[in-house]
Amino acid sequence: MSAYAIAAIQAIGEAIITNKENLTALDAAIGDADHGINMARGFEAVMTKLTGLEPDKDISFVLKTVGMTLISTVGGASGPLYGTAFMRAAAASQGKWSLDAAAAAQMLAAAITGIKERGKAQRGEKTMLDALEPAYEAFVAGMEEQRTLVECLELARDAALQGVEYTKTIIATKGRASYLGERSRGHQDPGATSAYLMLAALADFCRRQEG
Amino acid sequence: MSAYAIAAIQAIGEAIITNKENLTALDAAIGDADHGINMARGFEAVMTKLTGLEPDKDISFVLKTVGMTLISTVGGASGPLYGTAFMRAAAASQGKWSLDAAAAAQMLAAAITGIKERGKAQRGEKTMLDALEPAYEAFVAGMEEQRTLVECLELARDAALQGVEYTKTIIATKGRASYLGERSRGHQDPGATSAYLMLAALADFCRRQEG
Amino acid sequence: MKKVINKPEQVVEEMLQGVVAAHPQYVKRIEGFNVLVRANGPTAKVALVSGGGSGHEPSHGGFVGRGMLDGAVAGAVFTSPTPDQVYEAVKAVDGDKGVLLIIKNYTGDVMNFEMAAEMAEADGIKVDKVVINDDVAVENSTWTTGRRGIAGTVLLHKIAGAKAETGADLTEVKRIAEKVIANVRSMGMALSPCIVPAAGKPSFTLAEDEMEIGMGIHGEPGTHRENIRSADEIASHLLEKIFADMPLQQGDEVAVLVNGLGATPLMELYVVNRKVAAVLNAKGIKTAKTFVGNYMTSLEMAGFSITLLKLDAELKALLLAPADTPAFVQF
Amino acid sequence: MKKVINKPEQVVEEMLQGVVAAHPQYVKRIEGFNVLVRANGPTAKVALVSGGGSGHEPSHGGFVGRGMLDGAVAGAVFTSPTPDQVYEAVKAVDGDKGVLLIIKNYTGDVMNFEMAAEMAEADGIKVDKVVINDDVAVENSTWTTGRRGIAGTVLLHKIAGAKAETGADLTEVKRIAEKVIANVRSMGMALSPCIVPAAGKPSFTLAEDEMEIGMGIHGEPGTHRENIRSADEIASHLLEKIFADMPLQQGDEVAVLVNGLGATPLMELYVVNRKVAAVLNAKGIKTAKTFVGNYMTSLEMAGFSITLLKLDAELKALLLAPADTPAFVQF
Ligand SMILES: Nc1ncnc2c1ncn2[C@@H]1O[C@H](COP(=O)(O)OP(=O)(O)O)[C@@H](O)[C@H]1O
Ligand SMILES: Nc1ncnc2c1ncn2[C@@H]1O[C@H](COP(=O)(O)OP(=O)(O)O)[C@@H](O)[C@H]1O
Ligand SMILES: [Mg+2]
Ligand SMILES: [Mg+2]
Ligand SMILES: [Mg+2]
Ligand SMILES: [Mg+2]
Repeated sequence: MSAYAIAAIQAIGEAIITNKENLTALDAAIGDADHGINMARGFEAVMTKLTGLEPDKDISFVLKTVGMTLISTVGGASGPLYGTAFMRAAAASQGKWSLDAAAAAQMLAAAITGIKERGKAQRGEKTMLDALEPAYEAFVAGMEEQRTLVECLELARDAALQGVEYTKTIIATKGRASYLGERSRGHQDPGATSAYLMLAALADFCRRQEG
Repeated sequence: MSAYAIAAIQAIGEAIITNKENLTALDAAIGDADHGINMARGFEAVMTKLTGLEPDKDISFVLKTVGMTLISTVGGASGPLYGTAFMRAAAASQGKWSLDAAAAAQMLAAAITGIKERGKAQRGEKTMLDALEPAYEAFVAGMEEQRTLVECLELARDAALQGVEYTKTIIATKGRASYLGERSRGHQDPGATSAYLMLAALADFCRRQEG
Repeated sequence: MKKVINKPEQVVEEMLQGVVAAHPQYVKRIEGFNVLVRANGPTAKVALVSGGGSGHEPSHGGFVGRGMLDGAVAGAVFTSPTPDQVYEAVKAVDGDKGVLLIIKNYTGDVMNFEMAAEMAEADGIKVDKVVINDDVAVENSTWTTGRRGIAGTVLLHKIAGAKAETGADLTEVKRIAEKVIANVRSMGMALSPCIVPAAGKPSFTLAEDEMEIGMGIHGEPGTHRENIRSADEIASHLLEKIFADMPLQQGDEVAVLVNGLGATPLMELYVVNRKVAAVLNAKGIKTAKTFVGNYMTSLEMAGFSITLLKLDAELKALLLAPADTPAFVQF
Repeated sequence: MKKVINKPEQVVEEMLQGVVAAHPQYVKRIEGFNVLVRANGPTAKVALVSGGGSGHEPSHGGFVGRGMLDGAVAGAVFTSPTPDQVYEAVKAVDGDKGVLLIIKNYTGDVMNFEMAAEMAEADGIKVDKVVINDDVAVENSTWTTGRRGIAGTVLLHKIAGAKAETGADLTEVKRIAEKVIANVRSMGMALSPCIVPAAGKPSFTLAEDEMEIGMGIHGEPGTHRENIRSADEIASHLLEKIFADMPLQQGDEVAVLVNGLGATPLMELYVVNRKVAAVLNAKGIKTAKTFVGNYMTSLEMAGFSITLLKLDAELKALLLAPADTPAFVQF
């Protein structure tokens, strides 16, 4: 049933909304000061949408709802990117009512592919991909070591955080921060940060569910 | 010859130009922050005009030049008013090459009448008239006591200063400050101040010439 | 002082050069004077001359053209132009049917324009004048100087200009202008001051949470200060002041001008207009035409004014007539 | 935050209501969407849809009307609109001859508009797109995102709009649009930041003596900061950057747009235009038409941009063709 998935998304949404000003401040430094506002607007809409959702839906349905809502409420660059990511994760989880590490890895891979197709960016261009790709690799590495889903998520989260740190050292060649050239160096990418926050919220949520 | 008159006007001009910011600040409080700028622009033009003047002109000619120059360079309310004042003083001094107290009194009276006709204001409305009318009365009173021209001018100057002080106590009912109503009280009138400055410069100039 | 200028003393001169360079099809300059006249003038009709201090752009030079003004005189920033300048304008635009001076009601403007009129009349030119005083912030009864002329002047230019274009004589054009003046009311507010280039600093300051109600367009203080309120509350307050002075009945028809003072984004002016439209609708007052934008500015002051012009059939037709000027084009 | 608004979250909604209330003869709103379309649309011609984040007013809603756009989509302030909004606009304006999307080159705008195009194409609507990237501040070769689209977009709307009005087909309108894009260059500067209502504070600060060169229209930092220089020096510098990217020869003909970012007085824009005209004259470059004013703003940012569009006979005729929209009227 979808209650678990909905609760997970709610945890993610809360993390984003809590960090609204923080994300906006990061975007002010190298972008146009709206990333937190955009993402918070999107997740507020998501929370409202999920509240009304029938509990008899699979994970895929929940994620598709999230993706469509983000696409139609976030706008900017992050809206289509995160929206596409959730839509692809939805497609990769059709008929699933619970998740194991393998399924989660597939979904994450699908999401990342979606972002790359939509945004035509690569790792190393100072975007959300610099958090997400290392996170995926860490997740898979954990899986190969037979770790639990929660452990894999925590490894992914830690790798994402390192990715966020890494974005401070490089210059942007995609997105609005690319206009800054050299001046973008030294600043942390807002989209990488929101990606990390989502993974961290998800890992925390799953850990709490376990404990 | 006109050298004396020209020098007197130059003394007046210097006083105005020196007080440009001061007069503008007074106008900022209850008007539109341009009185010093207007008057300084006018007297800079006057100084340039007078430099080129033939020395074989009477006082009237000098004053007419001043009046016309002020009219065509000052603008605002003070331009037509002071311009008219000098034009009327010029008319009252035709053929004069030097001044005595009686002639000066006539010129001052003519100037004040000109201001009143042009601006349709009365004493007590928080304008230059609140400096000029008391000055004229003090001048005439001095004359009746057989004072010298310089002494009369000094009496006039002191009365003008009192008049300036008086403008702080009343509300404006003419000019731009009248829009302020009650809020104009407590502020010193810029036009009354420039009128005082001119009289003071003239008195000082004449005193210096004597000494 | 953050301004894109060269020298403060040169700003009016250079602005005029920039206007002529931008709009040669509309305006030309009278050599040696701060006067813009129609590129194809004078025309064989009553000519309209307005002007005032600079810093209110596009007023008034931006309204020189077919269906509006024939000449505009630019004084120093916020300082009324001198009589000799106005006189040149009158001479240049006179097409033998006479010249109407449109004067905003400020002591300086009235005196300087009147002196110019005297000079032109001495040359045998037929000159008449109207003085517009649409600002209800300043109460007419109390202050003998009377109200100021502010943004309503633009609607006056439009309607008197359209009338002149019909070939009406000076008396008729003046009658229409007086009718506009009798039926137009404005009131404004400011959020922040502006800086006169030659002064180099703002003529007043407002705290971060303050606004000035009844602000003039020259940085003259308004009627009072208060804490910033919502756009709807401010708009309602300004409208109430206007209604108090010019009662409007259900079924009356008006033109609306929501005028930006310079630094207020169009976005905010439209938010204001939403409320203006709602209030007028609720009262059953019809709106024939709405203008939203920077028409009578005060350099980079933040703030706006609302103008209502009560229309009859005659005024409405003239308001809706075509105009073609740098800053006001209407089919 | 000194703004004449009600609630930050409501500002786009209320602005749109204010626009429709002001200009019912020009635009109507698609119920439930932040989309303005022509009051009398759809028309039997290729339809043009543009849009982007709000805060650039009068762009783009102010350019909906005869001879320019058919629809404009308003995103949140400085945030590109979502695909569903653009999709609604496309559906509403399509008159069976297809729809051209005019997209400013920002990652978000491009992605959202492309997603909308996919949705509309799935409905069988003929959709094509052009992406304008006129800002020479951002060097195309170095940054893979490419240049931004800024004020040149307005000239694109004008010319593509005029072409569509001739009854040309989608391929032809797109060809003209691409020609404009190939020949238009802009560069801007800022003196002061602006405040996004929802953020409540400026996204950057500039010292009292600083300016930002190559500023974007969303408060994105520019290429560098330096001390404020004179209007002439700034104008020359921006022009040099444009010439470096688009060499112009003696005898070439251009259109000029001196665009205010919001809080810069028209007076200053004209002072800038004086220098622009002088530089072009000195180079023997002809100016077919000059526009000076606030066309593509950045809320209450102080600053301006200069746009040059190199014309041939075809572009010139379309540029000079009539247009009738809330913010751009031309006989
Ligand atoms: N092409 C891209 N691919 C992946 N992520 C991107 C791309 N462009 C931008 N981003 C991400 O989007 C973030 C900015 O999102 P946001 O501020 O919401 O949108 P906008 O830049 O339109 O204002 C950046 O920090 C970056 O991580
Ligand atoms: N009607 C009037 N009669 C006499 N003096 C006046 C009148 N109106 C204004 N003034 C004087 O003019 C001064 C303001 O001059 P100025 O600032 O140069 O003109 P403006 O008010 O047009 O900006 C006032 O301080 C006042 O003394
Ligand atoms: Mg952003
Ligand atoms: Mg003054
Ligand atoms: Mg003045
Ligand atoms: Mg954005």
